[in-house]
Amino acid sequence: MLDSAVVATKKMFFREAIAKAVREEMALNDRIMVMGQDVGSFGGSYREFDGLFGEFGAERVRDMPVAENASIGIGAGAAAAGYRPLVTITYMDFLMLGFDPLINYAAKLRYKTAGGLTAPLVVKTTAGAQGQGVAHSQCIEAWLMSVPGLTVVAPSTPADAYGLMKTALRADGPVVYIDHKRLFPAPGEVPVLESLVPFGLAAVRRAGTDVTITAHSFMVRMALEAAETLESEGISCEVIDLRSLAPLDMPAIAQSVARTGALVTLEEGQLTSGVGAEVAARLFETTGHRRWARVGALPAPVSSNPVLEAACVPDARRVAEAVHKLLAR
Amino acid sequence: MLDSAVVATKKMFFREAIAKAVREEMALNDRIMVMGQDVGSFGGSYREFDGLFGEFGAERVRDMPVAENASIGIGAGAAAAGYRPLVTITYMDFLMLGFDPLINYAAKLRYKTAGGLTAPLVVKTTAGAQGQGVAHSQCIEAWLMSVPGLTVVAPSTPADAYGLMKTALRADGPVVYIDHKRLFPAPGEVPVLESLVPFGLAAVRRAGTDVTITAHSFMVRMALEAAETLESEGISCEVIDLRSLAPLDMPAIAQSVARTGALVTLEEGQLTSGVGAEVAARLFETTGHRRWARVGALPAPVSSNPVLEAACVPDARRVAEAVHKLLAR
Amino acid sequence: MTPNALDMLRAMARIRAFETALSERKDHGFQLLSSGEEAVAVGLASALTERDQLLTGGRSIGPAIARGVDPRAVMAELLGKTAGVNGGRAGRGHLSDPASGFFGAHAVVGGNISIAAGVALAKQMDGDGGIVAILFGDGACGAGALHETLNIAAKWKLPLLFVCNNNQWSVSTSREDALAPARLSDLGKTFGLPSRTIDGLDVEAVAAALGEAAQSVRRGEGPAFVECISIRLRSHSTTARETRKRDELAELRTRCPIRRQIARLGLDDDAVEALERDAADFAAAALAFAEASPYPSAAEVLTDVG
Amino acid sequence: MTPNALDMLRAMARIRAFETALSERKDHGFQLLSSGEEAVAVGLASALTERDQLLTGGRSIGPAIARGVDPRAVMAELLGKTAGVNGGRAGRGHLSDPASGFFGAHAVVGGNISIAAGVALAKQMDGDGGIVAILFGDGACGAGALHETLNIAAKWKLPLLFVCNNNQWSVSTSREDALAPARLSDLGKTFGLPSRTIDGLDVEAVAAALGEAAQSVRRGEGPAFVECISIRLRSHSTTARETRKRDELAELRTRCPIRRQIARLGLDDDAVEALERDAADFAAAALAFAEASPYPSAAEVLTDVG
Ligand SMILES: Cc1ncc(C[n+]2csc(CCOP(=O)(O)OP(=O)(O)O)c2C)c(N)n1
Ligand SMILES: Cc1ncc(C[n+]2csc(CCOP(=O)(O)OP(=O)(O)O)c2C)c(N)n1
Ligand SMILES: [Mg+2]
Ligand SMILES: [Mg+2]
Repeated sequence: MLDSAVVATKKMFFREAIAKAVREEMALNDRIMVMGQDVGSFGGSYREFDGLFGEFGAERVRDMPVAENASIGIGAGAAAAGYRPLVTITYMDFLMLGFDPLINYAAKLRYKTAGGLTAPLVVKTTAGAQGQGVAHSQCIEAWLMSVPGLTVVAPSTPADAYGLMKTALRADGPVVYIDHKRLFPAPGEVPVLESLVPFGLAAVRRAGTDVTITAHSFMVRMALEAAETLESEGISCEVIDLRSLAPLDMPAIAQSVARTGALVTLEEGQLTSGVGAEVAARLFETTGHRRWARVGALPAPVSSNPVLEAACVPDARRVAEAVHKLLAR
Repeated sequence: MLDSAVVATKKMFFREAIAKAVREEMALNDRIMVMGQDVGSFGGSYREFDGLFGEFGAERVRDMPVAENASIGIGAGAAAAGYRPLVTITYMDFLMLGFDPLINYAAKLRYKTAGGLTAPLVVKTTAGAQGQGVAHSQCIEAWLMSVPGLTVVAPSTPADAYGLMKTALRADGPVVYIDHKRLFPAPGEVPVLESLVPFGLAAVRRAGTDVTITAHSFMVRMALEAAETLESEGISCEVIDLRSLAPLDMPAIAQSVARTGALVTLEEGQLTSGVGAEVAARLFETTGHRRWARVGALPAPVSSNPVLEAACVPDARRVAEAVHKLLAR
Repeated sequence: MTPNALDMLRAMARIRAFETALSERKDHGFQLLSSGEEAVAVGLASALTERDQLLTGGRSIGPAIARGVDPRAVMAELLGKTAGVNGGRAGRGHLSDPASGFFGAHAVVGGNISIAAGVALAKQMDGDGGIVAILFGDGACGAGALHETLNIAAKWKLPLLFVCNNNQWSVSTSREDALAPARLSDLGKTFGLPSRTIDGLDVEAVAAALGEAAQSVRRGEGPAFVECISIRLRSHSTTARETRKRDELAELRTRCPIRRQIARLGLDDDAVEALERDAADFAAAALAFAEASPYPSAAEVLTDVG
Repeated sequence: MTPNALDMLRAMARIRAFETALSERKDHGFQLLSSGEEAVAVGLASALTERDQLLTGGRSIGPAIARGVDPRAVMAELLGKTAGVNGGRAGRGHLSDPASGFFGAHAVVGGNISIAAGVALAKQMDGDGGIVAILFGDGACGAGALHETLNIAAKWKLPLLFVCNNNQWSVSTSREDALAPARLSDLGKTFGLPSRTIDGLDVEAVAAALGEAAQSVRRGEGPAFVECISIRLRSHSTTARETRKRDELAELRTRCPIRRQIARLGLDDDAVEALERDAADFAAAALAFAEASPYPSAAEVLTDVG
């Protein structure tokens, strides 16, 4: 696992880690191209493609009009025909506009052609709440997890942003790569030399003995914050960063819960038919039942209103509360 | 509950029950209109609107072009402005094309206007596999269940098709009404006099003592078939038809499982973050853990190939197997 | 001087002052302002009556105020306060006040176009003589929702006025780079709509052209399409990077629709000062009102969901 | 007589016979046939070279065969057999054979248009001189995906030939009821594409017009748009209710593109008989091949998922 290897690292921002991965892969493979709104000279909404336009030119780094459906469709078609497009969709809410080509075409292509065609497409999008309101804040990764043929990853650190993007750009089929508005300003250590994070491998971010907390993306930070607080109260939390949602690393979760005997699943999106429900269901299918609590958004849209937004999405306090309640059972 | 009331009934097909509900409601409320592909003189893909065009005219029964996004958007706008459009989307797979207006606008409207505007829109669509292939067979109702502000219903009998459609056409906010390709040829007894099936109420289709099977839509029939077989082997199944997926009738499920002590959740769609995962999660949150197994599609697209389709989606045999296994634990 | 030429100037100046006051606060996260586009909002508002409804994309502050939504309630909304026109929960990009003829903004680019057609369908069935105007940007012209809606609106002869505020940019992407049609109004023409492209910096021209188009819509002749070519004087949002050069921006400022109208009306310094004072007061009053209003309580989070 | 006029007639007759043979079997659920539309498929195929790729909507049997996909593998595919061109899992509306220049059908109306543009982008970047043709119906012209793709294809000058097979119906909805543009080729014109509307019942005219359009695309002049007006002689699908009157259908049959080409070429009875025999043999061979092939095994259900 990345975290345990000894590698030279450099501190960089999430966005820089993404750019580094894309830059390296584009240099290695001239069939990779970046397509999306304002990815060209602007460098992406969060500067996550900074410099690529200058380095690789307008052929391989393409600004697109506001046309999410065709953007993903064109990406899927180019992928099926031998290229490796990275299509960006600014916010995950707008990904819905491209669900048809992504889900009805790209995710089914290998199956319906009996392996004859594949669509090595990466769709990068940004999830989560940060004052952007009801139609720019949603986390719908649980829907994507359920689509056969789709890979779904959601890094929480610059190192994983880097390593998972590199793996995505070498993958065989469509990958949805989800970052988060609140992660872009976060710095972290990123391997200097080329290094990949494989799909389907979770990472233990903090070792603990009393309860296992699973999370992905920005919520990993909330879990770690909660773990910090709880430690001072004598509760030891193990925090698992799922990183890859499809496939899920069930062995890692099972090993942890086997030790702690209690599971809190944490996600920023809706609990209903969410990531946590699936993690728990799969775990209990193999291990039998364990104590479990889930934490996620309240069942309401996420307003841009600072009070209502904060009330809706989970924070460290709610995670800590859930842990308390669960361990008191 | 409908099933226990003594009401005069008449045998009719699923499609006739839908038409009856829409006809009655259109006669009562001149703000209801039907909009969708081939709903006019054609009477709907499954004749589920037969006769309405003749009775109510082209103003209130409108053929639309192949434009799922605008069809739902126009429905949502007209709903917000005081009408009650019933928009049909032929297959649920194409509903994705209208997710933006449905989920990003209609489902959020009441919230973002602090109750000032609502969108009393009904979107009727058809789920499920019947030889139509990878992009015409999906069951994505679990995604919809997770959207705050959306009501989701999926009847399995003509009587419920009738009663739930009537309730939907009187509801305050957006409702997704899901029927199923394989249910249209099914006849059933439907109340002659006006009668509504409220949202959020499940129905016990078969009483039993050993295991509770929850299902919705066409899968209720598979559950009942399995129950029949199992009875001959001395296993008594209680079959609960969820009918309403959002809201879910958790008390009914809890009561049943309290008696049987075992739960099989059955759905035609993907298991991952599915309906069953949610039913179980909510149940166990209040009752503590019970024996549980889930049955759903295998994690693959649904081919139109008869062998592969049958292998992918659940049938009575797989339900019975799951019950056997569960009770053997 | 047309009768309301001065009123329109005053309305533009008020929008400018309102947005400037707003932009100086930081507690709203960010905002999409409309400096350079005031003539479109004000000209469009002049073409609408009480019975009509206006819907817009996310860049909605100017249009809402021009339409007559209480500026105090708009400011409160944008700052997330309970006195906001939607209790502070819609916020930037989503405010609405149908009672004032502003059916609402919707921040999904292109997403409000079909909604507006639905409102127009309701108007048509109501038969009350009202029409609906939908204001969207050049960026939205790349979206399939426009095509689907144009087609249906044309077939159904909906009372819908398509107004494209072509400020020539979608964030950092120029209209030229994004869109192939020679004129964006050609998109309407294809579907048989009366379609024009006009100077969106000339408030009187906008008022005249949209007034005429609104009349044809009101007469039941079906939808019409007007492209107003305008400029965006500020960056995409108050937190977005500006991508244009200084001299380009300086040139743009010489074309400011407010300065242009002042010049046309030949206002003297006193009159300009009075105009600016009125605008500043307008903004200050809105800000004071908004500041006095509390935030909602967290307990509200689950109210009015479904 | 143009050099391949007789070949094109033979190709049309073969498609007709193939689909007729298929329609007489019931074990495929249902099929979307193309009687009346053979001239579009065959004329289009004549405009394409080995390096090109063709993509279509769900009504794809005729185009696939015209393009040169092995008819036996097509039949096997449609009957769900392992010898099918996709092992029997694509089936109706999804078959594909890129090696034969048929990149694939996709049964979501409008859904293959942007995919085709992606394939065209790949061709453009490959620079191998190949082009892509996308065949879609009048119904697909209501979909936003067409608009989004036209715009991007025009801006990027993609080597993409848009071919609208306007058979004047989308299931039971007529082109007139569904679509506002005077000609569907106007949709291409708006984006600056060379755009024409032609008689889609005249195989030689189709071949000529699409040949010319394909040439301009091949020369790197960007996409082109050709609307072919055709007829659908059968109901929407083999199980769909026919909504047109008997006499309307009788009139349509007099315009059959195959009969027309026979008349134009002045074939005598013997030649017609030979034509029909060839077509029947073609269909029978395909059917025999398909029948001999087994269904896949259920164990295959989880292979090639992702
Ligand atoms: C569907 C969708 N895609 C992308 C965005 C991100 N976005 C917000 S505003 C904007 C620019 C739109 O340009 P235009 O329509 O010209 O409006 P303007 O900002 O110029 O007023 C974009 C791309 C969005 N809100 N919705
Ligand atoms: C997005 C979508 N909506 C609806 C359908 C159902 N449908 C299948 S074929 C068809 C007719 C399309 O008409 P047209 O594009 O003219 O093709 P034709 O059937 O005439 O060949 C429709 C509506 C679909 N497959 N996809
Ligand atoms: Mg713009
Ligand atoms: Mg057609």
